Amino acid sequence: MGERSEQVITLSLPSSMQHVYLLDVVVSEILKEMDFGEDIQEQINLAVIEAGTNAIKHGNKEDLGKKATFQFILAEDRLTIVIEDEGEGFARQTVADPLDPENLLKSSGRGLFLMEACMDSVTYEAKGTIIKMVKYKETPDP
Amino acid sequence: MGERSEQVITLSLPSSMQHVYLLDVVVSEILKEMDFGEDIQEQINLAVIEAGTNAIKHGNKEDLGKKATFQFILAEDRLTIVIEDEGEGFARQTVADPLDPENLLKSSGRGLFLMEACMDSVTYEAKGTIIKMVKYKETPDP
Amino acid sequence: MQVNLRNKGSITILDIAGQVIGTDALALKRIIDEQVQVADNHTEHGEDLNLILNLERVQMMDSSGLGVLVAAHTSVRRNNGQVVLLNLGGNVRSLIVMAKLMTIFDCYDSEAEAIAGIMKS
Amino acid sequence: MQVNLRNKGSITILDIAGQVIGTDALALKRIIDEQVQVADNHTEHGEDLNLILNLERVQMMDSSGLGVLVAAHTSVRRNNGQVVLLNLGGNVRSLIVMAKLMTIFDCYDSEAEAIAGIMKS
Ligand SMILES: Nc1ncnc2c1ncn2[C@@H]1O[C@H](COP(=O)(O)OP(=O)(O)O)[C@@H](O)[C@H]1O
Ligand SMILES: Nc1ncnc2c1ncn2[C@@H]1O[C@H](COP(=O)(O)OP(=O)(O)O)[C@@H](O)[C@H]1O
Repeated sequence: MGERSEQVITLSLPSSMQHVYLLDVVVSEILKEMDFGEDIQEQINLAVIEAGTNAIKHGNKEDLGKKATFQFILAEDRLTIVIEDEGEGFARQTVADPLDPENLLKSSGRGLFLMEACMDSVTYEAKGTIIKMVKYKETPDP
Repeated sequence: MGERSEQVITLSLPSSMQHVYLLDVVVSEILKEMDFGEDIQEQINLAVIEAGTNAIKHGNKEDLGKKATFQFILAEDRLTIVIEDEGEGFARQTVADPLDPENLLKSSGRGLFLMEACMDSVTYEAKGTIIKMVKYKETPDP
Repeated sequence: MQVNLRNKGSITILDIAGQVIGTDALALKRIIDEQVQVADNHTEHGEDLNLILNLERVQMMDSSGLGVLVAAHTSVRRNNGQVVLLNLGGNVRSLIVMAKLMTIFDCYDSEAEAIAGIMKS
Repeated sequence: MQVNLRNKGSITILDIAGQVIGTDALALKRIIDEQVQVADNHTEHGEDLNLILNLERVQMMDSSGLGVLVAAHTSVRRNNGQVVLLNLGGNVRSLIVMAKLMTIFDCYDSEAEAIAGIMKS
């Protein structure tokens, strides 16, 4: 359902943190076009900023010659966002749990957790250089 | 000069007029990042909207399966914007002059004229399916 | 884009705000066409259509927006009325100047002057 | 992001507005570090550093912004002071709740309460 009306918007950025704001306005405008509620919009925005920041910083190590690419796949019932970097990837399971009391006072390590908390599904592909996130308009059928 | 610090941002859109607003926010944010004056920002914004509208409407005939692609090449001294559509192109010289008194009361035909008026250079490539526009930060050296 | 319609006597005032580009230009054209339609139906009773387009809060306009202004001018003239422009901001003004359309539109900086201008002609 | 610094007695209040993400989070960290630095230099004279972060006008915060709050908490504690949060909007509050950081920060809804809270401890 909705496959036929899928629209794909692609944004590709040089790996500089200065462009995170551009990413933010693109996501905000796409979410305005779709019919997500305001709270959901903020969650998606946050997840994309986290994933974009990771792609630029950890993946591409802010090498301006490397690109972070964002695909927004707009369907009637959901938004799928695919983030790809040109880095070496990482293993999700090796990342420490930021909610573990011994990690609570660390100043980093909450990005993946927040992404996963904000989206309906987050999957890691191609060794972690591709992250696919989905948010449904309403709770998906069981 | 400035070649080494060139950054390329790419946006690709399905050919629906609804996405023209996304194009507008992207351009606005890029212009904010660069150091163009406010008036110049408005001129560039207008030129990109005109070119984007033409690519979507005249080039791709609002076929959602076809993409309009925008490359923003940020250099220290200038912004280059390359707009590409998947249409059949057109010959610039066959388009009537909108300033000709007999055309003044026509409700269309002013897009290319405004693009050319707002940018420092506009060139048509690949039969008119690729338009390259340049705006310098200051008047280019003679 | 937001459009607010008001009447001052026989004059219809459109307060237009936001961006008049793309699909919004089309929407504005539809609103104006509707006014023309209404006037057409009343013309037998001798009513003219006069429009003031208040562009004060228009942030951006492109060639399709400009095309809507020109089309409005043409169709309203056919109804023995006129379209005048109110409160042109810098952007819109330079757009109209560039397109050499200053000769076609009377432009005013206050609503009272715009109304007086229409009454005189 | 805009940050405004004010002093109320020995308490420093940072009114933060806009987006605390990306490079702006870094900028905020630098501003707070500077305050810590200044306090460090004064500590010999027995001055503590107490910070109120007024987040009322923060539109968005990401994990790096959150990291700055936590880092501020840690370095200010080292100076015998505390960081308290003022006027958490819905977004920021749910971010802090999600990250289980409510136990670390005292949060207040008015400046007077925040100041009283610091004075008491
Ligand atoms: N795109 C990526 N490429 C490589 N490593 C990544 C990527 N995303 C996340 N990581 C790794 O996962 C760790 C945790 O990421 P995250 O939860 O976002 O916290 P933080 O970015 O604050 O470290 C990072 O420190 C990094 O080692
Ligand atoms: N990307 C394009 N592909 C095909 N034809 C185009 C393209 N851009 C412009 N044209 C042609 O040039 C004409 C003039 O364009 P323009 O000056 O923008 O005015 P308008 O779009 O109002 O017709 C169009 O009507 C169209 O025939």
